[in-house]
Amino acid sequence: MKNDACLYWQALNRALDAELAADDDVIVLGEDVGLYGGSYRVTEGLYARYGEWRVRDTPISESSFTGLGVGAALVGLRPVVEIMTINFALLALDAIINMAAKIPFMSGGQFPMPLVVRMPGGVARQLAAQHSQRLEQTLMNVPGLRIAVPATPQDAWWQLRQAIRSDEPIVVLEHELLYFSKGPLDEAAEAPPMHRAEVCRAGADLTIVTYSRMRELSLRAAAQLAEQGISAEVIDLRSLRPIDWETCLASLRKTHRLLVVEEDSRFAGAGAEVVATLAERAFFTLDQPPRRVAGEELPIAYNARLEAASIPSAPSIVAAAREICGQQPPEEKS
Amino acid sequence: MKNDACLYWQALNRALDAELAADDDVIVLGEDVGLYGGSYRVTEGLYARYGEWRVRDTPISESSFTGLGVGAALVGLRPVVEIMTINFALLALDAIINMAAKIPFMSGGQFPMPLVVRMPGGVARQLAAQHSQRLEQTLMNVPGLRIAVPATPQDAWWQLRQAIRSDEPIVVLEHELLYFSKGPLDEAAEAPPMHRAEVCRAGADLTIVTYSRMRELSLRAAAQLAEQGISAEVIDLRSLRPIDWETCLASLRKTHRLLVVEEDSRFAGAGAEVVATLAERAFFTLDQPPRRVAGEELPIAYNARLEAASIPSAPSIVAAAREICGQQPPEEKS
Amino acid sequence: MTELLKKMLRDMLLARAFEERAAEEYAKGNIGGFLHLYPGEEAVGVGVLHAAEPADYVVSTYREHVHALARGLSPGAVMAELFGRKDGCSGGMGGSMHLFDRERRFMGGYAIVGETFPVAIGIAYAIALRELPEAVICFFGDGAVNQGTFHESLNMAALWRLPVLFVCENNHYQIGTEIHRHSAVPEVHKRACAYHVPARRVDGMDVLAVYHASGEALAQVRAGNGPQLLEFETYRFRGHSMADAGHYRPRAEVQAYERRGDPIDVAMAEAGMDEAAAARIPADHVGRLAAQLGRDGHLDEEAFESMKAAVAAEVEAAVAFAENSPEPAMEDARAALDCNRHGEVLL
Amino acid sequence: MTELLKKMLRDMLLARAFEERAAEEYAKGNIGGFLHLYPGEEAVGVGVLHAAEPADYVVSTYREHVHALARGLSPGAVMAELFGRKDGCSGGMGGSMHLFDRERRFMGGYAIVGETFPVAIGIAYAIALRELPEAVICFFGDGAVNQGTFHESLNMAALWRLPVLFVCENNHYQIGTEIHRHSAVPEVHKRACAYHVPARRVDGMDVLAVYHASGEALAQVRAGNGPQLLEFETYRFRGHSMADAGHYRPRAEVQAYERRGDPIDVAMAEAGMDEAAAARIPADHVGRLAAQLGRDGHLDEEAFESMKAAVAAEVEAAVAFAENSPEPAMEDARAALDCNRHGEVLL
Ligand SMILES: Cc1ncc(C[n+]2csc(CCOP(=O)(O)OP(=O)(O)O)c2C)c(N)n1
Ligand SMILES: Cc1ncc(C[n+]2csc(CCOP(=O)(O)OP(=O)(O)O)c2C)c(N)n1
Ligand SMILES: [Mg+2]
Ligand SMILES: [Mg+2]
Repeated sequence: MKNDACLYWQALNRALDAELAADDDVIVLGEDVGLYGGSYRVTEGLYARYGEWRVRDTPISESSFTGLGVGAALVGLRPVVEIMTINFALLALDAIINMAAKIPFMSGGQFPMPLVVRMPGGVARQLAAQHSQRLEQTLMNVPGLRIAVPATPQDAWWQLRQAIRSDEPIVVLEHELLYFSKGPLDEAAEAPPMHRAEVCRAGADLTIVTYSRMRELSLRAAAQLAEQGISAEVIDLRSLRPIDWETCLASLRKTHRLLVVEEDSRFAGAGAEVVATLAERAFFTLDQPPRRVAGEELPIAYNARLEAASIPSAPSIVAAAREICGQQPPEEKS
Repeated sequence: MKNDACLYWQALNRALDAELAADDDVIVLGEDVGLYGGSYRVTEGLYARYGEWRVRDTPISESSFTGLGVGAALVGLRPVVEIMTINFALLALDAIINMAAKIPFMSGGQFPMPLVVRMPGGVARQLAAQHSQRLEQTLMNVPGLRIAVPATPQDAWWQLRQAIRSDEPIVVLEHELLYFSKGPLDEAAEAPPMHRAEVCRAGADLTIVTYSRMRELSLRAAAQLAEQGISAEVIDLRSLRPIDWETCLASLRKTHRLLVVEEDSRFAGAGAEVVATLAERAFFTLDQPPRRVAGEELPIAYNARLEAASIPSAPSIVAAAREICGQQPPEEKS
Repeated sequence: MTELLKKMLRDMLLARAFEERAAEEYAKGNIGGFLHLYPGEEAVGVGVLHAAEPADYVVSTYREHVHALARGLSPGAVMAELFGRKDGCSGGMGGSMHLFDRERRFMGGYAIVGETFPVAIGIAYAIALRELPEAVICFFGDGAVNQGTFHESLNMAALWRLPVLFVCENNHYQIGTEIHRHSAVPEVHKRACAYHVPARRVDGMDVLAVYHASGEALAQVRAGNGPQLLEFETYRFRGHSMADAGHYRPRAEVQAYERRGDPIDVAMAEAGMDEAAAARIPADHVGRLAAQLGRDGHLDEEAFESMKAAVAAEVEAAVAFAENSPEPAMEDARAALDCNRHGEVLL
Repeated sequence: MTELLKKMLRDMLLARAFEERAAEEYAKGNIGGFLHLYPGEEAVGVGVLHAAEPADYVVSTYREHVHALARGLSPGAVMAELFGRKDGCSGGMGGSMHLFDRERRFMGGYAIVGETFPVAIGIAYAIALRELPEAVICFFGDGAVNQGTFHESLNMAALWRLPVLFVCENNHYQIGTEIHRHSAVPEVHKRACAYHVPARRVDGMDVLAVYHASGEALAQVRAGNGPQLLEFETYRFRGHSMADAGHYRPRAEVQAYERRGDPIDVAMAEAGMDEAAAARIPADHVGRLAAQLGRDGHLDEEAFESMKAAVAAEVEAAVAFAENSPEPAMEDARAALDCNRHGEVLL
């Protein structure tokens, strides 16, 4: 198994399998996670292996089956709830925000909440406005939740296993376009702390802070920038609550320039917090105004070109980076 | 009626009354808005005046009666949905985010959406974690929505009427502790644009940007700061989407210092967007790092002292302002 | 009646041809996103919507192409929407799951299961308030019944006697989950007892039965007698969407539905095509047609062939229309978002 | 049985005294937030929870003080929680609406109407998976029935035969909205037909009837025969919460319920206090007690008086305990939030 190349969905599948095998209290539930094997194959094979009580197909009742996970976690099960896509999480937010995140606190610290809520999300392929939700900022503002955003098979493997083993409620945001991306997987490697950001490319001229699918695009942009003589450091946050500020600050002390790349709409998106805290804490370190490359202030259109134009691309990241580094006059108006 | 002093809830009540009288398409619905007269009296008297079809008491079905408002708006009614408190809006977010905000867009611009969703919220008096929700950042990230946050009777009167007359979906966030606050109301005064921020106190040394109930606390803090020789300008945003950046930027060009005061938790709260955009756009104007005074990273405890300690107070605003102005060494760690 | 039957048969043939073509265009990459097709269920949409008046409203799901066509949207406008083009019925913004046509009171396809219920009761609330003799037709699947909004909305509809016809397309599956595995009471119409909503089950493979049941129910609804629910038993011949091969369905089950009859065959039998003529029609997607035909023959072979040809030409033209329609631009997207701002300049 | 009856009568007296005292302390400002009291409904909570085993779980609402007391939480721990103190059963973090006690399997008061359903089926899922002979008791009001989670959760409970006893406290009001104005089918137990969940209506003012019905239902539930629903008809004598004067209720209606009998009177009659003794007991909050008493007299005047005195002393002690308990500090709040971090240091 060591250093297998593997797909992102397979890494998640192996993580679930490993935890289901290791602990009888782990259960998986959601729409079509069982017999059908999961809409993105993540739960493939598990129903046959563990049976319907541990891998449970649910009706279309997001609010209640997520709440079911909360109730089960209160008595020590370790439910992994799959919300088929994050778009349906709007129906389940009471269970996540008002129950899972608050019960341990409201009870004065009496109850465990070993709940994991997994959800595929992001802008994928022409799924249109109702199916292109990005809700990270909604969850980020909730004390009591932790949010993992794995971008590689290796991180998917580590972070999902860590999440299942934690007694705190953890949301795992997976990106629909990453499921069939490939990367190395070393199952035996020692896991970094779940919330440690990763410097996935070292650089000296500017710091690109990003997460999830935008890691890939940012790395692509950094490669192009290198050809143009700009050395970009790329940081994959891997966790959106908490955020590993130290890794970001250390990078800014080298580069003095900050570019945040996020897929959601800029206004009050996840990047707002990144820019705000780093502007507060690295104000005198920064040479240039911080900047965001983000989604447009539009719902996502079905039309493929408009969809693509509504989210960041490697060229838009490159352009913003060049401007920050003074290679082109700023033209943004916002 | 001119320049009556009036309570915040009364201003809202008069606004509803005026619009119900002016337009037969306006309806009001929600739990106990009718016979009972509204839990905060905002709909008092309307049921008797307009009858049950225009002022409709609903079952406890937030998801569906908010969605009912969406459907009714599609065919030209102008529903004002009251969600008894914002805490229950977690059950209605699909209707607000995935329906109201997106249908006009998804339909290619065919349908009106003259929907108003009013909700009381914020930290009030020992209502505990599940009833002390602040969801502004969740709604701010939704293109297609507008958000009004009136802080005075006059603004409540103007903004609610403007919202009802608009064909766009508008969320009106009211603060539970403001309902019984008093202020002048001039019903005949010309209304400012709904989204214009208000400079509610002029000053030269720092700019305090705030909204809703924190306006009152910020003004109190500004008065105390004045006694200590610090001249604070206070801006009440009045709208959280869009935000009136010009008013903020103009102020920063005078003061060169920014303090954002918000009631929600700091991490990824509404203030993150304010700090981020102003750091981007006024980077070279600022003399000092921007700063937030915000709620603690905790659910709200029932205990009264902990509750009070979890949100900003006039003294905590004063302390932060003094630090920014160099009157005390910064001690924040975050 | 004969004319109506012919019209319904024609619409079902169009529906089938449109959907099969959409599948081809999807395979070619001209259509993206999720694509949920309707073959097997044509009798429901066509039967219900022929019983509807122009003043009635229709609220639909993501499996709604045929609802839109039966409601009178042009195949070109629907195909162009699937292609994401500017002349699509939603300007290319909505796609397959979000067809809208305000003029025809086609109030949208909704992609979040369960949304159709509150939208429908909202429109119905407006009708009731205005005291109009109109109805709202609300489509949903067997899986949607387990969403909270079903329950909440039926309660409000019944409580306030709102003019809604709730139409369940019970194709026995919620994607890969069979109805006995998602519903404690798999007879959907029985759920309505919890709200005193009159409800019954009807054969959804028989377009005439669908038509009559809908007509009766809609008359009651428009008369102000409150909501009704109809459960149409049907079956989808394809997978849930283009991404689904449908392996979870036992072969024997699929065969049983095939034996029961393709709804188009049933419609043709009802239209009274004679056996000899029927026998000469090639057994293409229309299936085991010949065996089912009999009786006196209001529709002869020639007429049927020309009907098929017309339908094929219509689909062809729809594709050509879609191909020739321009792509929407970013300004179109912004205009769609801001369509209700009426020139107001925000900050 | 006599001992049980006395115990239930005592718990009802305690419940009444506790709640009336809570109202006083609220008026004095020692209790804040929303305060929802239980007078009038005591027979339900006390009857149901005396039928429960220690291994059963209880999931409750914001009107749950008496559920907590009947479950065995000490009046001191509950009162201290209402005072927001450190020795409160939720450490002062939860308050009146969020009482928790893990040891007694009191799984919380939930303040968002409808949350109790999914929490209950989740616990029941764990019981079923582990094949334990335990049940979950899920309390909810008549208004909660219209929340989507009721429907979603009953379906799942029935589908998977989960061990839940759904207990409706039908006091006929959702704050100011009477049941006929919020529910198309006001007989709550009839809603269960949509999920084939066995259900019936029981007089919720009669503690013995409540006890027997609950005992029978719980035995079925624990035996693995799936969920059951009981609707207890009851009435709250006070407003919805301390903020509500209850003006929306017609005087005649309130009187009718008073005539039907205070549940405490009924319990005393059942406990067999004799008429003469009863007549000498002052008509305080216990109401028209004397008239209802008769029969043979297992409980005499003296015993009753000492029961009342004991209960009053218990409430007094609870208040003293609460007053003497310290306020929690900010570190306590952080510790509560991080109780499941187990020393892991985040960034
Ligand atoms: C709230 C929500 N949950 C899940 C989905 C994913 N999903 C799309 S269609 C579908 C099955 C719906 O089944 P049914 O209602 O029977 O309609 P059918 O597709 O059979 O016509 C599911 C689970 C969704 N779109 N919305
Ligand atoms: C989702 C939600 N909506 C609204 C409220 C406000 N609210 C609190 S109690 C209540 C009435 C509940 O009535 P019922 O279920 O009959 O219980 P009762 O209070 O009568 O015991 C309402 C509307 C809430 N807490 N949660
Ligand atoms: Mg189906
Ligand atoms: Mg009630």
